[in-house]
Amino acid sequence: MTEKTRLTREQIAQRAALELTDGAFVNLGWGIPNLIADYLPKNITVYFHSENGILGMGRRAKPGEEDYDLVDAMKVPVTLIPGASIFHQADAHLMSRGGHLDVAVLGGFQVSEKGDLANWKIPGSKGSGGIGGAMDIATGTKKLIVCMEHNTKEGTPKIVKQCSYPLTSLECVNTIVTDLAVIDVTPEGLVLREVAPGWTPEEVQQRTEARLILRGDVPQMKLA
Amino acid sequence: MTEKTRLTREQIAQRAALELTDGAFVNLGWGIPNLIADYLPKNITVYFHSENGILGMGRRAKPGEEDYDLVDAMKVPVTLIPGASIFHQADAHLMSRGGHLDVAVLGGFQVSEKGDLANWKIPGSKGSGGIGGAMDIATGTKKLIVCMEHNTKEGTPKIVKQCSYPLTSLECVNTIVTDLAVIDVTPEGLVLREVAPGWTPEEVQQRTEARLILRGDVPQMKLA
Amino acid sequence: MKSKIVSSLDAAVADIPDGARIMFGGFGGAGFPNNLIQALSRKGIKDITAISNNCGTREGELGIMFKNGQVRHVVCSFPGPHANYFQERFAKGDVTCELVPQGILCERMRAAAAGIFGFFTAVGVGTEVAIGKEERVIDGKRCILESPIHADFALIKAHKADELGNLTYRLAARNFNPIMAKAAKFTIAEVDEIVPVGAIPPENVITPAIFVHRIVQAKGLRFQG
Amino acid sequence: MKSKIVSSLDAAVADIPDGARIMFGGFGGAGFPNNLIQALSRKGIKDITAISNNCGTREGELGIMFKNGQVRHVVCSFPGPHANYFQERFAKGDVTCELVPQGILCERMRAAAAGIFGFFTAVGVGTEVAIGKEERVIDGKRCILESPIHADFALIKAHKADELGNLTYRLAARNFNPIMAKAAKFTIAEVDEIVPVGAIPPENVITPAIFVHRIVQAKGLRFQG
Repeated sequence: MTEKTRLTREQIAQRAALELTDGAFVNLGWGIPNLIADYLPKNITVYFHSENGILGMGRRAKPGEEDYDLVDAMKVPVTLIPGASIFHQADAHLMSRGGHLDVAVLGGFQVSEKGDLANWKIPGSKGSGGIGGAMDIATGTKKLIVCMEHNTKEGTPKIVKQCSYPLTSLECVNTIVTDLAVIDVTPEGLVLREVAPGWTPEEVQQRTEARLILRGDVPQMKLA
Repeated sequence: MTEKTRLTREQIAQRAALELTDGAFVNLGWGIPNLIADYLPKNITVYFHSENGILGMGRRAKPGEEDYDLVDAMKVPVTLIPGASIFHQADAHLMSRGGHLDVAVLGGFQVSEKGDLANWKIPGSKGSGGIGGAMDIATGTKKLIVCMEHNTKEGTPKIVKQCSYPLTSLECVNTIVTDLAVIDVTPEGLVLREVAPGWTPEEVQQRTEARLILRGDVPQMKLA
Repeated sequence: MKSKIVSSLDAAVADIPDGARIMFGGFGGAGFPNNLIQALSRKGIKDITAISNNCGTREGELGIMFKNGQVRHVVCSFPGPHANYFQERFAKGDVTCELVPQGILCERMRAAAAGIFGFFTAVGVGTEVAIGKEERVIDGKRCILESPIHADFALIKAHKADELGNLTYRLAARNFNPIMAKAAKFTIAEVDEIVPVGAIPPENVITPAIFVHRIVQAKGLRFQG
Repeated sequence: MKSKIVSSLDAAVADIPDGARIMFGGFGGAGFPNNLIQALSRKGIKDITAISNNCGTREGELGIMFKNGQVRHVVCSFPGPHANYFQERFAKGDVTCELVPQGILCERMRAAAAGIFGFFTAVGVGTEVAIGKEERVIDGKRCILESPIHADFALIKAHKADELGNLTYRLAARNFNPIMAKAAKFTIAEVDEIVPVGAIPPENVITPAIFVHRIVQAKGLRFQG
């Protein structure tokens, strides 16, 4: 059976960008979230936080412009926007853990129906693994958005009743943006807010282990 | 009975100043300790810490030179020496509580034979009382010197078996400098290191509730 | 983006409700948000909990709030030798007071700022401060458990602000202000000067804009002790 | 006063003994004390515990220490995609590793610096990080008890130092360095430039001299990831 077209990683980022509001302080994680900065709505200003001690990160440095003392958490040379500030890593995580960041967007391996997130380790993987800043950021940020593919390459649902992967943080996710849907985590459960163009809520539910709540008509995902 | 002459407050400060070593980071409390800066040995440099966020406090400001944004913990306008630094109050107390200060010199109401200090509240006194920075400084500093009169105005010993005044910190005092003696707190008990000119160890013991240990001849207090 | 700058002191404190928990910066006459305190008192606020190192210098600093009976509870380290209005209210039982060692006061506020739900310290062990607190020996040292101090608002004094809310402080007027800015849910800064965005070098920002929610420019007001 | 400046990298690390617990600054290729690490490895140190955000970039940064088998235990948050020498040693069992969430790694070091004997946090609750740790509910939130991380030495990278040991950092090369300087018993800073005492304005000092015990000037050495 040929599947319908899903959104690209860039389109997931594009949709997630619309969740950001003017003046927000935002941390973007590895993977799809890191693409979001390119798709910000034109009429808003967002202040990007990097856990190595930057608030007000700008675009990536152009060739020849790189300063390797000014890198983001992925080691990429970046720039600063006017009004940026620099601080040490403990203050950077005081911001994340202490509830000062408005939004964080992280990648995910699994999200549970309660909003538990697993995003740092694949069971059975070799080596030491690595946690990084995700646990602090996921636990403390006011609004946590997870961007990921809706299913693994093998078709297994990543939105599950209970995470089987090693956990990052409990009951932390507010919104999930995938290549099939936008889903909100609510006290009642997972609410299907939007579906990808060409997909029905039923088709999305079939590819989701956790039960999705429908509240009236479910519109198509906005992309700009 | 007329008592022999005791040291003045200035002389207590003068003697305590000799306990400071070159390059030391030092906090001086209210009262006699605050006089010490005037009696520093000429050949050493000491970096004075103030709990409101100054390292490298210099002399008091001269008339006309006062900047009321640059005050010590007693609200007195001061100056900075070259190499001074400014930080917030939490870092100032990270220095005290975290064991970074080499020496603190505080005033005292009572010191026990175990080195417990009581210096913030007189029992039965009216009003709320006030703790200030003394508990953090007394608990964390590497070497704590207490400067005080050996006896109250009524003649009651202030160096006691057990403090009856509200405590500041337990087992924190290393050395006591009074108008009669220099005394070290050791695991064995209080060791009488020096006596004021004209006083005998026996006379000092008579004015001390805790037992003083004598180790050989007890020399006179050095004053310069 | 919505500007954080408001044009009057009265507007800056207009939405602080009766009963609020409020942190006030300042130490030793320096770094007090005196103009904001005056405005807060003027608006007739009632029943606040004040978290502050001290309790005013006669009518100055927090003194006016005690004179006018606007404070119900104080968390402080050292009321101060000239806090006569506080002491009068305290003697009458109008105001209750929790005395906290100064560094622990900073640290408990920082804990609130940093998402720390409690910490063990040796400071205060065996003293009045330890009464009612959990005690345990850690690493051979007697420790007590201290809790975070949260607040609804912080009123602070800074030197320069840019329009985003990045702040610098003058000399020892820094004191409690950066910690309170981080610890409170909503921080209002009284500043000497507002500078263009970008005028404060990023490495010299002391309080990043994320911690500052409202800014008002005011001419310095200082009370001598 | 005795100068804190030493003239060679080898002299700067000469007295660090085998088995020492050592913090290493740096994050994302910036702010690593690479020259000090090279000197430490060159002297043939053994059996150290390394506290560092990551575990090297091939031979660069901490990589050389793992290549040469000089590390026995690591406390880190993210070994990193190019920490191949660490992973080889880890697979063989030559190196043990405690993974700590990055912010908690900072906070546990800060606790050591600040005389905090333990703290409760919600970070890590219900995850592998919580295994073996005391858990309790505070203020309605599940928390675990974290302990301070102490060290004998910190090797850090700063930009400018004066002769007393006051430090500044360049941009995001600041990262872990100021926290480690505070947390370790003895801090050795590799710096780009040594300036006269008084050349760093007091308000712009990031690490006050009290936290710095030895300084060595070294030409930047950077390893690309």
